[in-house]
Amino acid sequence: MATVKDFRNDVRPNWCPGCGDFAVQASIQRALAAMGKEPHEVAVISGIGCSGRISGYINTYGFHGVHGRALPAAQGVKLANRNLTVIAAGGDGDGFGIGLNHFMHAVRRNMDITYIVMDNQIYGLTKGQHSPTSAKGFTAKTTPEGNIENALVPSQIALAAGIGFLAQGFSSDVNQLVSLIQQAIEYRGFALINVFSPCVTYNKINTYDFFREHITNLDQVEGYDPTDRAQAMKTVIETNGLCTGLIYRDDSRVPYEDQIPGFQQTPIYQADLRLDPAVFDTFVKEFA
Amino acid sequence: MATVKDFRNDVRPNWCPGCGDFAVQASIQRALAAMGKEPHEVAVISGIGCSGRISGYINTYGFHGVHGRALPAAQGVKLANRNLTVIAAGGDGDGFGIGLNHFMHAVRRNMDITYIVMDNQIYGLTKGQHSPTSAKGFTAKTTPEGNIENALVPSQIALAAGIGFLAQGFSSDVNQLVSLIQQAIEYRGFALINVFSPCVTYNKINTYDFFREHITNLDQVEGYDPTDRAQAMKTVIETNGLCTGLIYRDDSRVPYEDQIPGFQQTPIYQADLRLDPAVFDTFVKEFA
Amino acid sequence: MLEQLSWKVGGQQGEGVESTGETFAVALNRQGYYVYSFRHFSSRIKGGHSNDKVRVSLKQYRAITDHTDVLLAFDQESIDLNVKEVREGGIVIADEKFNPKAPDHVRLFVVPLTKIAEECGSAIMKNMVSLGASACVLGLPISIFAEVVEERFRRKGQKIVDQNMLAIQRGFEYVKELGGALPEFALKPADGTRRLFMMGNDAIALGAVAAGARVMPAYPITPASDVMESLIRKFPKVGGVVVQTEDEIAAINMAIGAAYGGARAMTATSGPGLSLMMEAIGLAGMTETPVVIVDTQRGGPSTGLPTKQEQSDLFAALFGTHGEIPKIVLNPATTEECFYIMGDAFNLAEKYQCPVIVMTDLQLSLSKQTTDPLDLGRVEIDRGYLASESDLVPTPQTEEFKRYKVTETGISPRVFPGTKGGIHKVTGVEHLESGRPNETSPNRKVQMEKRMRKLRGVELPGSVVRTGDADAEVVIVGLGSNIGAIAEAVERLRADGLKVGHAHVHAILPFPKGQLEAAIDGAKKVVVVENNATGQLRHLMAHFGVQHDGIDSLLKYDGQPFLPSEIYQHVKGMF
Amino acid sequence: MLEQLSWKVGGQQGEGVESTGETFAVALNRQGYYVYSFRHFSSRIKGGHSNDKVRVSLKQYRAITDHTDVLLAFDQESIDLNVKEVREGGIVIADEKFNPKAPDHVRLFVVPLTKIAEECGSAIMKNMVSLGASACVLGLPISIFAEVVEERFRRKGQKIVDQNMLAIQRGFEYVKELGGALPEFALKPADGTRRLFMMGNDAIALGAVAAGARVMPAYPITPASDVMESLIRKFPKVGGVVVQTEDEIAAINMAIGAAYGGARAMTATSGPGLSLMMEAIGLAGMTETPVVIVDTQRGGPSTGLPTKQEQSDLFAALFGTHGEIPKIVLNPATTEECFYIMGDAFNLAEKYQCPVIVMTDLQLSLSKQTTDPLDLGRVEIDRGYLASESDLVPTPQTEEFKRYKVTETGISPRVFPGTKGGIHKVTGVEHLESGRPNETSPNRKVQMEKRMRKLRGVELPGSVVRTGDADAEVVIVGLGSNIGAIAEAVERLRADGLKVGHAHVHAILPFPKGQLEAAIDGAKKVVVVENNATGQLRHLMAHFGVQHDGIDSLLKYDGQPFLPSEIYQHVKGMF
Ligand SMILES: Cc1ncc(C[n+]2csc(CCOP(=O)(O)OP(=O)(O)O)c2C)c(N)n1
Ligand SMILES: Cc1ncc(C[n+]2csc(CCOP(=O)(O)OP(=O)(O)O)c2C)c(N)n1
Ligand code: SF4
Ligand code: SF4
Ligand SMILES: [Mg+2]
Ligand SMILES: [Mg+2]
Repeated sequence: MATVKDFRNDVRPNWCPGCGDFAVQASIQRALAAMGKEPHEVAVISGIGCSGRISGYINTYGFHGVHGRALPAAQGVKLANRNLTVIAAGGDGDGFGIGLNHFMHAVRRNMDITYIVMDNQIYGLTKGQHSPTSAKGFTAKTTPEGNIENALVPSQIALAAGIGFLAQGFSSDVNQLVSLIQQAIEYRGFALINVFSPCVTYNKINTYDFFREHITNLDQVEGYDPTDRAQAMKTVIETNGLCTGLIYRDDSRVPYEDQIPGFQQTPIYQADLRLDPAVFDTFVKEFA
Repeated sequence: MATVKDFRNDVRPNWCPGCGDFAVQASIQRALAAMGKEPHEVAVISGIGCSGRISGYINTYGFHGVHGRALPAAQGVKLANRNLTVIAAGGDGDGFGIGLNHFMHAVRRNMDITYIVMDNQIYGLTKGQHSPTSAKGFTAKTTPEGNIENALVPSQIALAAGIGFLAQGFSSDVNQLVSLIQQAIEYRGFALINVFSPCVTYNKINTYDFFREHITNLDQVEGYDPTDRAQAMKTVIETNGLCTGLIYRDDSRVPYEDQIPGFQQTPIYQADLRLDPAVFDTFVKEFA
Repeated sequence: MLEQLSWKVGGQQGEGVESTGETFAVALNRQGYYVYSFRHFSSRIKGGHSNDKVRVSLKQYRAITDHTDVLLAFDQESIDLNVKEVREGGIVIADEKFNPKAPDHVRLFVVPLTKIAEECGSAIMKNMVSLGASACVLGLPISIFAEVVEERFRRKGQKIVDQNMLAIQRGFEYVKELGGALPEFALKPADGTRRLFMMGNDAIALGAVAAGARVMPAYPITPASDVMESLIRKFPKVGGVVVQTEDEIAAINMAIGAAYGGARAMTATSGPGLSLMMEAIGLAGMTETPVVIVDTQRGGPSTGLPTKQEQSDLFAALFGTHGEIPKIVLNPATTEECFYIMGDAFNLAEKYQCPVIVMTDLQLSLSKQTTDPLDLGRVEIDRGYLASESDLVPTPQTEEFKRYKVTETGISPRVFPGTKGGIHKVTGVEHLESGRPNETSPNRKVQMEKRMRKLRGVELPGSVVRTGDADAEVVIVGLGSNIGAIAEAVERLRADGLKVGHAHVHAILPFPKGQLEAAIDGAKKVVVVENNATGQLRHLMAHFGVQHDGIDSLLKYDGQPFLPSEIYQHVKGMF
Repeated sequence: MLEQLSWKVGGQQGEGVESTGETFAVALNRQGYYVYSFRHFSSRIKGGHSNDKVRVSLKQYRAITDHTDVLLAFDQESIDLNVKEVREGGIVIADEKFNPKAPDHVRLFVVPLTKIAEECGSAIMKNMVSLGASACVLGLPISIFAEVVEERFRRKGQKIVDQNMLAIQRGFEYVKELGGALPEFALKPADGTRRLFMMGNDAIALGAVAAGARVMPAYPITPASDVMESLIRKFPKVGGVVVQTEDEIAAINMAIGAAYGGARAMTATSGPGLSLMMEAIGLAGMTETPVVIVDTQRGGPSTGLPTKQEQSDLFAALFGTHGEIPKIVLNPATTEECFYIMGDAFNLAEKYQCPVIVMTDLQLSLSKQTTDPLDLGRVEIDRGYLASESDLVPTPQTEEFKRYKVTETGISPRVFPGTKGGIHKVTGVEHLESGRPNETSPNRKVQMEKRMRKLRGVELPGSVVRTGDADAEVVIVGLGSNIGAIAEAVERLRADGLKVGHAHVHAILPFPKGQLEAAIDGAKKVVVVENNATGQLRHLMAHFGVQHDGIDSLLKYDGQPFLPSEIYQHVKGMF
């Protein structure tokens, strides 16, 4: 059986020392090993950004597409091979800036994919512009006098879009993150884990300390029931999204792939592509 | 002073007889007249779809851009001329399909624009494909065996994105719609009016009767307080978005244009574009 | 007796113009005639003039004519707009209801279409009445409609079927009484051969399923939507899936993901969508992912003329993405070719591991036409260079599979996620053989050259098909659906004793320089016939070094397809 | 004594390489030297080798050299990667900390950079120590750094300023004691003329404000982001606004909206963003909306080489959108031109009412270089054909203003929303003079021809600048930042007695066919020098009918700019 080591390769991540993304990488690796996955059974599909490089740092299949389009690509991979464990990953700019529309619709579509966002409230790779999750007043290269846009709260948006599995993690709490990733992968449907993953180079506001101070860990909230959507919504409004743990989970959903008319259990990539002449004849008859 | 007639032109809309969009057109015209606007003080910026043709049918400035991009264009117009009454308009596919990301970010940005969506739960102009607001199970050209995606509920999304003015109308209730449009235009900030505007040709499910039966009119709900965000959220969840009237309004917001550092009251399009040599010298000094 | 007939039905969009034309066309196709139809419609759902022109002949033509023999008018506007093209002594059949007026050069039959229909059961059957009226004029028995009517209304019960047939009969009889059974309009009988009747989009969808396409994410757009809508109905039978995505960017990226995942994946769109796909097309090129994009061209630029004919996306298809990638662009010209080309497209995409764009134009995509039997046996599936067991890396994998191995041909082995020993990386960033990002200069050169080598010097066989006189003085170069109008013009010119050749281009990338040079070799003059304003194909010839002193353009960019006579006249003037 | 110097500093990204280079360069620029710098960096934030090469001379050069005279190394990797290019007898200054090794052909000065810095107050001042060491070798007084250090650290207090100056001094002295004050490395003194020092992106931003740009929606991307970031700081002083949009599609559509609204509006991006903007560029063309798009080219395709030099978006810029629109593409070559061209870009956009793309390349956008004084007085603002009072329609308006009036030039009057009597419609659908959608063939032809007429036959003056020998045997054609390397090669070739000319292209659309033909007329051979793999400019010449028998390409696509010597050698070999 594969161990954590099998999910490592010899690439040295080009992240800055201290970057929150290291913990995300390690958590994915640990979760996969803990679940007994084999490296070749997993594909990590990522966007562009510092965070987007993650698909190169985990010893599984990896696809590093264009900026903002990790989710469409990941959904395509899932359709071609429904047996594969598909993890989409990227940054807050990638996922909630340029890519937000794909997120909203991926939620509606509900394929069995796990989406991990490394939310550092900044554009890291392009050197420190504000992101959609940057707070009002936040100063960055593109907001020298303070951000005048309101921040987007991913957890609120995700719930409103009708998500079936919603969790948040924090790079400082790897154990929680590993557990959330495992649950998300096990969940049959679209799952978002939004991870507070500090950018130590460009974001001097949303630091590790900031999150330590401001986050409510739902694991420690007595009686929190993640199957109650109204309570979940209330929580992400009251905490302004600053909470970690499993926020919401609905096990009654049926994933998209199980609802496609005539879709087979054999993954498409293994199916015989030749068309049965009898079926072809029925198709052609329409035009005879 | 301009009357409703002044907001009409001699173009015969190419909508099907009975299309809900006629009522939306008439309501905009009535609202503008009622507010004492002059035709040249208004610009209607629309997307592509049956609904998108609306900018051609109202005697004001009109801009009919590309599919899904009415809001970016409208925001550009507003920046160039902050004195203009800017109305963005389009369909559910235009605004919540291809254009949803722009909507989410326009909400965050909060410019003083009124956005009117003619939500018919279908792609009309392309002849009847399902739209993001089509219900689960809905049959359309592209869902012959029933829609397997969950519907997006615009009111829930808008609230989650942090909107400051949210209303919904129905093509059968022109008086309410006129009043909502007036309020939205008067509101200083980004306002959405999502209008249930039946497509009589392709949508045989979400008909006038359907809405008459299923809509809760908040104007008739005793004690409904549109300034209470939590209640608003509860309402759009409980009604599954099927409510009309003013859902939410927050008058404490400051529009984007009022927060831009150094932005002038004189609209840019009227400002002198020549650069003061003294200012130029300070700019150049940085490189000396 | 007529060897061929041009028949047209006109009315308000949404009042049954299309179904009238379709019923007429299908019925005649089933008699063994060759039928070619072209719809004039606009970007709205109901209202506005619309018409459907159907050409019927004993020989195959793939173009409409400039004249009309018989015009069926549901309103006065249809007469006003179309009567000019009705030939001297031609027929106009019009509904009594609107008190029709027609100029003297035509013979007007006023028939109470609506009234008869109402008598038969419902006003909407006026189109059936008009079909009966047409049949009478053309000397056709109304029995030719029986099968089509039966198929169309079966679901609604025998009573409706009978009412419709009655309406046809009554229309027939009414015109007969008016003296409308005109021997000079009688159609020569056809041989009864049953052929197919479909539009290019139908053939593309059929070709795609036959070629093994199983994932098709797409976003609706005219005139591409039928491809998606047709696949939605077929895929459940073969385990495939269509996803109506949120936009075209999602569609192409999802298709790329699916292709990377091992499916044969495609999307279909028109100009605006193609423009939106440009970034991802570059990704497919860089990651060497085979993906097929159908671009059904329509009038541009921007939203342009969404329901009109144009061939103006050539440049965009060839040059639209930033940076440089290998790419293939195919240009089918007929419905049959639409079918077979999908197999080629997927095979080429997987052979060369690059995006393939299949370009049609609105006329080809939407014109329903008689189509030869489609032979599934001719469709081969060749998935290109897939890694064999022995190519795979021993597990546990400590190094990546060399997905971008530098080879002489530039083509590297593929392996799909899920395969043991095949783990590798894929990225749109410049990369090593393993797919790991790498920006060093030497590696960049090697990988760039590897990619570009795949298609260097390649000309796809059959990219140019040369017909007509071998020793032609004038060679007409064309592409796409113009094939029919050009072929017909060439036929007439040669009948005039002129030496004319026709070089039809079926693939523009890799550009068939050698084949085109051979095709125009020796000609005094060359004329490139295109539905666009700037002469894109002609410029491409220059771009890729095809030189000729006497080269000229014949362009049409008013939204209409070429008429054979326009080409005939132009070329005639060149002699 | 040296007339010119090539100096380089290398180390890990994020450890002050850039600021060391910048401090050195600015200090020398202020002495009156011409300075040209080029950064080697990669697409990551911290770590990975990075270097900054600075060329200092008494005469202006706009290219880096192949050799290095003095190399300053913060780690062994910097020596290993760069020492090959250090000339025989050249200098390497390295930190004692990593126990540096260097080959015999260079003179190695091991200086305890970090240790001295720590002694002065902090290890991060090692770059200051290294600057002092450099000054000693080059015979420069350390006082030349005083001003820059003062400006840079003023905010942090006098103590920090003093510590930094001390570090410089200590570095100077240490090397002096090692015997490093080498007369043969002494730089000839400059005349003290104070010029500007900036990169192309700075000049673009300055040019934009000067030209009246007031709305700039954009999305961050390397190497374009500086334009936005620079305007964000400038606009508050002139009432303009930068919006960081959600993506590039929003950026361009917002810019189009603002331009329609009457602002001078622009955006800036690089390849991937340009690809995403294709659909909206078509909208601007169809609606005749003036908008300026800056494309700072980088290595493609796809994400490609985001921090490397390339010129591979030419095709995309010219041909990327579906359908056919008039468009202008400008190609500045120097920082000064980047400044002035923004005025031209807006004037042309408003004169011809079409999108204008200003293309730079990474080398031009990011290389800081000595720049002549920029003359605001030379920047004119001409907003083109705006409707006058009398053109407006009497109110209440019962008919639309003819925004798309058919005129001889094809240019129609503009009016901005908010204007009484100017109400009209704008649409990406084909339209009438009033802007109302209309799909009829005759109108389509008229409007299409009107639009295309605007630029038909136009060649922008100065599109090609021809220098060198009038009777050149070989003419080198280039564009963008290659100007410096080509000019230098030409200088050397002519010094060898060869007849060589240089035709530099400053605008590729409308394509300057006539100017290019004139520029290469009479030459036996033509070589087109481009930073791409397919020879895009060369193909454009063929595309637009510039013919020449002896035309050839010199291509470089490894992510690096051309060196003068590469061009020199190649062209020398052509004789
Ligand atoms: C189409 C496109 N636009 C812009 C870019 C430039 N770009 C690269 S990464 C990035 C944003 C990075 O922010 P985020 O997604 O939050 O990732 P992080 O670096 O913070 O992990 C941008 C704008 C690009 N690569 N492609
Ligand atoms: C980029 C692009 N993709 C697709 C289309 C085709 N198209 C035109 S309108 C439309 C959707 C119409 O639906 P909606 O926005 O709901 O408007 P409605 O017609 O229902 O009012 C589509 C897909 C287009 N014009 N441009
Ligand atoms: S810049 Fe920020 S996000 Fe990027 S690697 Fe460094 S710390 Fe991480
Ligand atoms: S198709 Fe539907 S949305 Fe379009 S005009 Fe007709 S009724 Fe209205
Ligand atoms: Mg980020
Ligand atoms: Mg709709």
